[in-house]
Amino acid sequence: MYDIVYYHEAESVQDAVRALTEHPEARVIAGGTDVLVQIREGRFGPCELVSIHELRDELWGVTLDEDETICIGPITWFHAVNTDPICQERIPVLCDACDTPGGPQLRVSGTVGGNLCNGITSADTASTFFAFGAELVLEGPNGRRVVPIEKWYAGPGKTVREQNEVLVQIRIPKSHYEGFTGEYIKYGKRRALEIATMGCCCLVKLADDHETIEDVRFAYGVAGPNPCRSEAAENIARGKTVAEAAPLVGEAALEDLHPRDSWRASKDFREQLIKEMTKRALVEAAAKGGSTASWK
Amino acid sequence: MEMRILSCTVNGKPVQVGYDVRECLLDTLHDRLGLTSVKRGCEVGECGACTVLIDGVATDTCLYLTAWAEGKTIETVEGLQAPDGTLDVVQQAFVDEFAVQCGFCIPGLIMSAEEMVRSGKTFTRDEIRKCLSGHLCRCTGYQNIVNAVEKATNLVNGMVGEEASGTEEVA
Amino acid sequence: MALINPAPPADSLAPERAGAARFTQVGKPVTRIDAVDKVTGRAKFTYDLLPTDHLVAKVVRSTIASGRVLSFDLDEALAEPGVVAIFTCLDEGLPTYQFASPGHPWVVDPEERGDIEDRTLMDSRVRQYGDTIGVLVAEDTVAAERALRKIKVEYEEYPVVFTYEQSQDPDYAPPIHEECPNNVQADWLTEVGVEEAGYSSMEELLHDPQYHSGSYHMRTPRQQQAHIELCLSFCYEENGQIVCVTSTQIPHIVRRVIGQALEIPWGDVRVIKPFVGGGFGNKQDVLYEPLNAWVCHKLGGRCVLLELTREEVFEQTRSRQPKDYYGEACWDDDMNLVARSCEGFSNSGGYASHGQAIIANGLGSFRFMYSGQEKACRTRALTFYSNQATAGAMRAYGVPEATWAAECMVSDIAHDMGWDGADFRAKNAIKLGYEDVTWPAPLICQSNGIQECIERGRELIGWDEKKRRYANETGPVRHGVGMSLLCYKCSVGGLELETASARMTLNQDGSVVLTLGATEIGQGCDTVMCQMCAEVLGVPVEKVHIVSTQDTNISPYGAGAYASRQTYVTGMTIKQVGAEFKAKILDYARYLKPYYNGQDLDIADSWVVDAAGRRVISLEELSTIAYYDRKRSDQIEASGTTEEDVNSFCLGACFVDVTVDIPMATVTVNQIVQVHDSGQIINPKTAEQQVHGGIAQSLGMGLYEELIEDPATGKTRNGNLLDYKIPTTMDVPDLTAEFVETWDPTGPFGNKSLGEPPCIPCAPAIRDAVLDATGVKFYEAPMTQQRLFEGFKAAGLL
Amino acid sequence: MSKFKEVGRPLARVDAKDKVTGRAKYCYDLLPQDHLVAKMVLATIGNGKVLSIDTSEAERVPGVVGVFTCFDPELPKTPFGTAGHPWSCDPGHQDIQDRWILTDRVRQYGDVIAAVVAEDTVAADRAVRAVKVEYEEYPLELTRHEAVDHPEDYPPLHEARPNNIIAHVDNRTEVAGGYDTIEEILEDPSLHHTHVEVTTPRQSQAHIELCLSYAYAEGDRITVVSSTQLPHICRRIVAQALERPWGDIRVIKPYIGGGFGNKQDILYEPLNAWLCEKVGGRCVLLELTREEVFAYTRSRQPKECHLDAAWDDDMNLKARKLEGWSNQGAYAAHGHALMANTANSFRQEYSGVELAHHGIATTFYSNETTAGAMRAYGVPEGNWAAEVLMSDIAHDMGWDGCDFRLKNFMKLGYRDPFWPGPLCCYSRGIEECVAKGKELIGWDEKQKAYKDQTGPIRHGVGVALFSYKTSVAGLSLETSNVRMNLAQDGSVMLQMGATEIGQGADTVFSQMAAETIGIPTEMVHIVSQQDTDVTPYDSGAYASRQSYVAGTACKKVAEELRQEILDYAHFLFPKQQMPYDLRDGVIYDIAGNAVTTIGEVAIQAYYHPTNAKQIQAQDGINVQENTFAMGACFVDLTVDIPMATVTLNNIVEIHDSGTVLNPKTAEQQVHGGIGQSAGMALSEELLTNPKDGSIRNNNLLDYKIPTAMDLPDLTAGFVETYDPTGPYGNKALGECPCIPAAPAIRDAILNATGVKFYDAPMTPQRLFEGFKKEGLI
Repeated sequence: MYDIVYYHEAESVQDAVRALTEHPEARVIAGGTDVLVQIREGRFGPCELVSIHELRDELWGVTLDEDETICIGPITWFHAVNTDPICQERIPVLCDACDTPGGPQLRVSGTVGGNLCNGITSADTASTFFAFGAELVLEGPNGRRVVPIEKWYAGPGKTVREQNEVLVQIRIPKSHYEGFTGEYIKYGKRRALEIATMGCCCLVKLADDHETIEDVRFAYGVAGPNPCRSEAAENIARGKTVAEAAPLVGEAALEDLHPRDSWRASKDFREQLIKEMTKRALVEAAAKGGSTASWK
Repeated sequence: MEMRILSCTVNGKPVQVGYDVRECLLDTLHDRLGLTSVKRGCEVGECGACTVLIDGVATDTCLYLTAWAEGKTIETVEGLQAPDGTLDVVQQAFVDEFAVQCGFCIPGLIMSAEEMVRSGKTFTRDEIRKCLSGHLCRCTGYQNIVNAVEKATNLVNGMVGEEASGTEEVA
Repeated sequence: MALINPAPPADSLAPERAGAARFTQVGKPVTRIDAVDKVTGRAKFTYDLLPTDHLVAKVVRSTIASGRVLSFDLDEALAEPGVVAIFTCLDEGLPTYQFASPGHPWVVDPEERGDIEDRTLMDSRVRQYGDTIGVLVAEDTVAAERALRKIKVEYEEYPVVFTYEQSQDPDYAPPIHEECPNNVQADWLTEVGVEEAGYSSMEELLHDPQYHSGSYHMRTPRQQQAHIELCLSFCYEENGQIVCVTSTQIPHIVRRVIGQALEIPWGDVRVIKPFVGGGFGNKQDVLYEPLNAWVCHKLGGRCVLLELTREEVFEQTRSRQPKDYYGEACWDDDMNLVARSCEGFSNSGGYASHGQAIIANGLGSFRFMYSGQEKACRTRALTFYSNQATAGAMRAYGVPEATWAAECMVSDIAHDMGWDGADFRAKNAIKLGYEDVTWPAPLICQSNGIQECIERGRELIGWDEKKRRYANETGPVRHGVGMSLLCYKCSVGGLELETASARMTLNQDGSVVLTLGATEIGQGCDTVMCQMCAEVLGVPVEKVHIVSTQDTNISPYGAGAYASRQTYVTGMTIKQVGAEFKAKILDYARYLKPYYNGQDLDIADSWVVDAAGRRVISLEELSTIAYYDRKRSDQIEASGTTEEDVNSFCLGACFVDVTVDIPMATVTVNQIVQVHDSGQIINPKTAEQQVHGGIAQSLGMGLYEELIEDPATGKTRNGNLLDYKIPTTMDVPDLTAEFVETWDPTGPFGNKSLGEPPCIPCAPAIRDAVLDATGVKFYEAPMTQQRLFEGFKAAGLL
Repeated sequence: MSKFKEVGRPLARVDAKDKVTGRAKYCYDLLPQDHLVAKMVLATIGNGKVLSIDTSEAERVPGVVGVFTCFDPELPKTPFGTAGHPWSCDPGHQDIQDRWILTDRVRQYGDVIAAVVAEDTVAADRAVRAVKVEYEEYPLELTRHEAVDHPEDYPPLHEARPNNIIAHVDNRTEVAGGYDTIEEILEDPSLHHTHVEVTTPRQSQAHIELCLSYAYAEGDRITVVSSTQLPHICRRIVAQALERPWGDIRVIKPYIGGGFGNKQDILYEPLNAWLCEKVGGRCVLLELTREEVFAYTRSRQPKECHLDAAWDDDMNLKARKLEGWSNQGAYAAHGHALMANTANSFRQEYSGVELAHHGIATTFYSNETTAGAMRAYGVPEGNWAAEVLMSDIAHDMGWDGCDFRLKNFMKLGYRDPFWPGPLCCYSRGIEECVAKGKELIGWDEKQKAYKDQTGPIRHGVGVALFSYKTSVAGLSLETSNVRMNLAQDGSVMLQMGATEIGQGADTVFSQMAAETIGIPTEMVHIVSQQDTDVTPYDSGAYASRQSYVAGTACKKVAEELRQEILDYAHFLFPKQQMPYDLRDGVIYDIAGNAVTTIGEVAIQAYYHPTNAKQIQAQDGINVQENTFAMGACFVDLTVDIPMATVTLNNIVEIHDSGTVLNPKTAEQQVHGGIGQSAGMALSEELLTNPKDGSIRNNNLLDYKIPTAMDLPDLTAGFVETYDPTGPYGNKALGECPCIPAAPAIRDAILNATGVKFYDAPMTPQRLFEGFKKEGLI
């Protein structure tokens, strides 16, 4: 049993915001795969919960705005995003990222919104959302506000979301994805039930020759306290062909990224992974855009 | 913490059961409904031993608050046998393929396999391994478990590449 | 409680008796080993072990008493939400094996089989009201009850056979069982001593003008065991077996009968018997376990509970057979009974169950008990089928009824002749050395304390003083004292197979695990078995741990709890297996201490001692080494089966003091004293428990208890605890139980039986006291207010 | 083998149906609804002393029934040992008794200093957090050097062993070949030499069922229902810990969800029983969390071995030396027995031609968490050492790994020089195992195909052999008792003291009994659950002993029962000619005519009017001889050098376990063992935090056991020799499969990359470092 002293099953987002405001200690729970684990660890002591688990009408599913912005409901399961036709057609790399957390059962409990709200650097979808420059819509007592993902994180496990705010939508504008192909590589010590030792997402837009890089984004998880991009790598790659860029991007990325030693992996090992994964992610992403370059 | 009443369908029968709001579905199914096949192995969604079908989807019940089960349809291995006692195709395959050793992870694995069989899809061995990758087993090296699930899915949905033969057998 | 010194063959017993004094464990008022668990609620009964996830089964019952099921309409019932399945007697492929339900050891030779195999799981031929015509399984009891009510049945009805006369009229109704055209299960005539007495016939003797004579008609009721735990079982499949957990007195027999009824190998059945909330013979019958096991199997081994309601327990399990007795007797002027005759008619209802065995058993005691001076005796035992509810075994197995008959006669004679009832009974009571000539194997009175029982009871109740005081009372409220004797065999040894098995295992700490086929059903069996085991082994009783639950996969074979047989028969097994076990221990002691090779060793107070009583090695040290010795590691264990064909009689006398309010037709029992000769008493406190409980049951039979059926429909009228009156705390006075400890040479520890006898004599003693108080003779038990009123009215007292 | 009818049948497991229907009941499934829960208060320092415990706040938590501390006056004072070994009445041979139910001397992080009993887990957890503890801290002694050069000014972990050394054993074989000392050989310039240092990890058994038990009083006795491999030993140790007569304790073992040696130790059953006593016999559940199971039960001892070897040009090992250290942690548990097994197996496996051997083995206490038994009991570590050595030599000399290993492998008739009783190689199918394995993996083709690879992605094949003794016969007590009852239908109720822990024991015992009695296995009903009140004595499931030792007992009792049956048959039908025979449930006379059936005999015996008896047999045996199982593992894998990852493509493992009792259940054992060995090779390792001695990765996410995606298809094969000492020619199998895969993987990585790894597991971090060092990255 979980040490829960207050539990409210919200009937609407507004109802949730109200309950959160009335209970300043209360936490939002959606899929439960993070919050319940933390409660069990006794991290919050006796805990107050406001559940948005059942708010499917308001917070579930993927839709396309008239301006073709992709709108993802935050309580949508990883698995549901992975199998969603809109995502599969327009942002398949996010589907790949959503196919990596935990195991199949976790992917039908864990939600993409939770993956962002937990503020964890190793969150599998975070780096991909980061690469896409997702916009996060929060609703609070004073209405809604939109936070670009670059401004979302506030240190390890922290975000700018207020206690009584609920993430109600994840938006990816057309310009952020149109013409890009992508690759997400999760590096783990085994092939399932794993948290990333290193995660790297590359989005690339190729010129008509299918080799010249018009635009590129590299985003990483576990390369720092929060998910982040490497502009150095992006800058060095832009304008070059994939084959030219491939050997260079890894080293370049290290200019921006400063992984630390930990018992999970050493600094130099992480740097090796960044180098190798940056290169491979670029080549694989480009391959989906028609490039024939190889990383070998 | 106060008690509440859960109304849902368990193994085909409508159930109303009182529960403590602090409970997860694992507690309620095992301790209150006596469905002892729902096993506790980690409590944090890592081992898969507590997997049941919720509205047809294989889910870890240790990370699933009982409150969320309101109105849902839940299935455990206790509900798989036919009234005349015939084992379900997956259960039979697990017996025939010697997939069972200590047996503690088996009910959860069977429910995941059940979802696969009902999907009507066909599966390669690698796909099977991925579908089962949310279950840890320490006895079998997964070899015979993969064999059993392959046998059951092939039996019902046909081999990879074949036309699926439908899911009547398990419907 | 002085030891009695009976006449020869007693002398041969002298050394043994001396042995009695040396008992250290037997005879001690050891606290019941199950007491703590029972006061803390930890003791688990059948329902306490039921898995939460289970289905419930309900029996589909006929709503007529006799006829045939033509068709079922199940559509509505099956449509009821929560219904899992309905099976009926018209289904194809039902097991057809006809089985017998009573708890008797199996007899392999069909020729020798006494029990009538007249049942199947379900039958379209309805033989009693509520007969099993189907079984329904549902998710819960409400769904089951709803669906039950929606089952429609079409019958062909036959006239209800209620009385013996109806059963004998071929034009009245078709036979209840084809195999038994005249509806008579058995009709045995037993006559002894007529020729020896020099008469050509019993009639001649009974009507010899030199004697006084009389004739009598007595009736005894359909009494119900009314144990507080209902009849229930649940079944599930495990490891390829059908497991049946049931509240029964006879787990090994239940296993056999399930195997037979389902036509499967007996080894495929596993029966587990937890603590039992009373049985009193009702659970010496295999009731619904086979049906339960069968539906479980039909549902693929899912756990199915079959629990009867209280009403079903009253109406659809077992009860004492209602009986009619026609007695005749002649006696002389010197208080000698010369001859007696008794014809008994027993109504066993729709099925035989224990059938003839019960009335035959009772009439045996009729003969033994007053054989003291008697020249000749004749008994006729007849058991017939009717459409009444099926009767079966109840505590003391026919003897309370026959004793009622015998005592009514003795009581009348003493009263009419103006003799002292105690003197008269004492003079005619069974004598030491009495041998019953009708018994297949020797059935001899090996020890006899009846005279001492009578003396002691007389004294305790203040017989002589009260007789004087209550003489010539007049007025509406009068007092009386009365008495009755009892005589009961110690088992069925000599008549049927008497076998028991035991296993003893030595623990590392020198304590012993005792596993038996004998069952604890509340009578205290586990406690006295531990005492006997401790006695044989020379360890304190605390060092014996008994396994109370029987599990036929594990427990040694034993027929179970009935016939007051367990301390007598299983006791002997414990004695023999114990001796073998002890020998193995001493043998290991000699291995450890070779110095003692060839010397006598013994065990005393958990120590191995030499002939001089000097301590050699403690049992604890010995057993620890035995487990872990590198050269000769040995978990010391002994087990075995013994067989008994000897038998003996336990005896006793009951005295009561009553007040009768004639105008109000009520009897108040003021005091009851009951003194037993059960040989050596294994545990005086648990023995006392048995006597107390038995008295109350007999008191109930004497005054209140009787199941009543509607002659037209065969439906029971009072099948609940309100209308069926068992005594409450306010209906039972303070009870005095005492023992006269003889030494019986056939008993393992000089003991005889005790479980059932206490429920025999109280009812007739009350009858005797009412006669003493009012001069009115009652012949029909129970003496309800209605009957008392009618009796007093007929006698002109009202 | 054809000579058997029931033994060798690929019979479905007797427990399979119950386990797929969810009917099989495990410990928690039997728990009475009305129970209390216990939670342990664990020390949050790694070394020191509890000065005081303030429970006042904890006791005020609603729902708390009691808080009991290491200062409780009623706490039993007698120290007890926890190892699942048979008791020895000789104090000299008893396991070290160095534990208490609760302790104020903290020897490891998580030592149990108090316990809470409450109405539910939430209340219990709250109370545990509310307990305030004051410590005096001592410096941590985690590593060998810290522990062995123990600072004088602090008390040692255990007063009895001031230098923290649990045991130090130095074994030198006699020296052959004209040398005087092994040193001469190891320094002989005419030979090749090497010195390597290898380590093996603290591997966790990681059974899926947690460690749990519950206890309640029955009468004046305490019943403990526990998920244990050895109920009878559990009973003994609970009694010793509670200072009660052993008979006062009753232990019941239901189905268990894996043990792998962790449940060959008595864990918290004594605490559980004591707490039950403290609350007046009410039912108390003590279920560990997964984190507690990882950190505070048992694990493989981390071991370090320094190896020297000398060999000639003709593939002959001349001498080997092993100096090994085992970090046992805070309490002795199985103590030196494991390290001894490591050194012994290292010696035994390649004893074939070497002239001398020197083994030095040390087990020491430290403040690390207590280690204990894990499947194969020290041998995977010794095998890692032995095979790493063989692998390096073969690679450096350019020899075929199989040829080199076979030439030096233990010979038929080998007898271990140090084993008190006969421990001999009575049967030997290693050549056949290697031949079969080479063929199945495609050894020769792949050796060619994988030559001279370049580039980031490379492939390799590897091999490792192993040998494993059967049971502990000859060293310590091997006894087992069995009971059989004949039911009225002629079926047999079989009661083994030996336990089913998932390995399939119940199934093969049923087959053995059927084989010897002469009935089909379907007529044997085994009682799976052990209950020390009714179950014959047996020490339980460990040392791959049961099919060998309990199997011998089963055979003996089956013979006795068979004789009882035939005697009774002759009593019933005396006319026909003796001796009678029993086959397929039918009794035949000497002329081969059917006399009667076992069912007829059984029912007559039960109800015979003059000679009624329940035919049964119960007996025990002592086994004194011991033999070796052996086998070979072959691995094909792919290495991604820049990403420092290994992908297993194919694993083939061939065993000589003598007669295979049930080919299908045997196969199950091999599959599972390979999975565990692969885990030890690549990912499994409990990591101790040097700051406080706590375990860093105490959960199934951070402790990496293989998932279905991490293992390839596995091939198990058997070479059936007939061992003269096995009841049916069978030898050990249960533990063997988790021995050779790890070194075979190591050998394959060497084959693929030319890089030698000495530390298991070969995690990506270690692979990275290795490749970097060799300039591949």
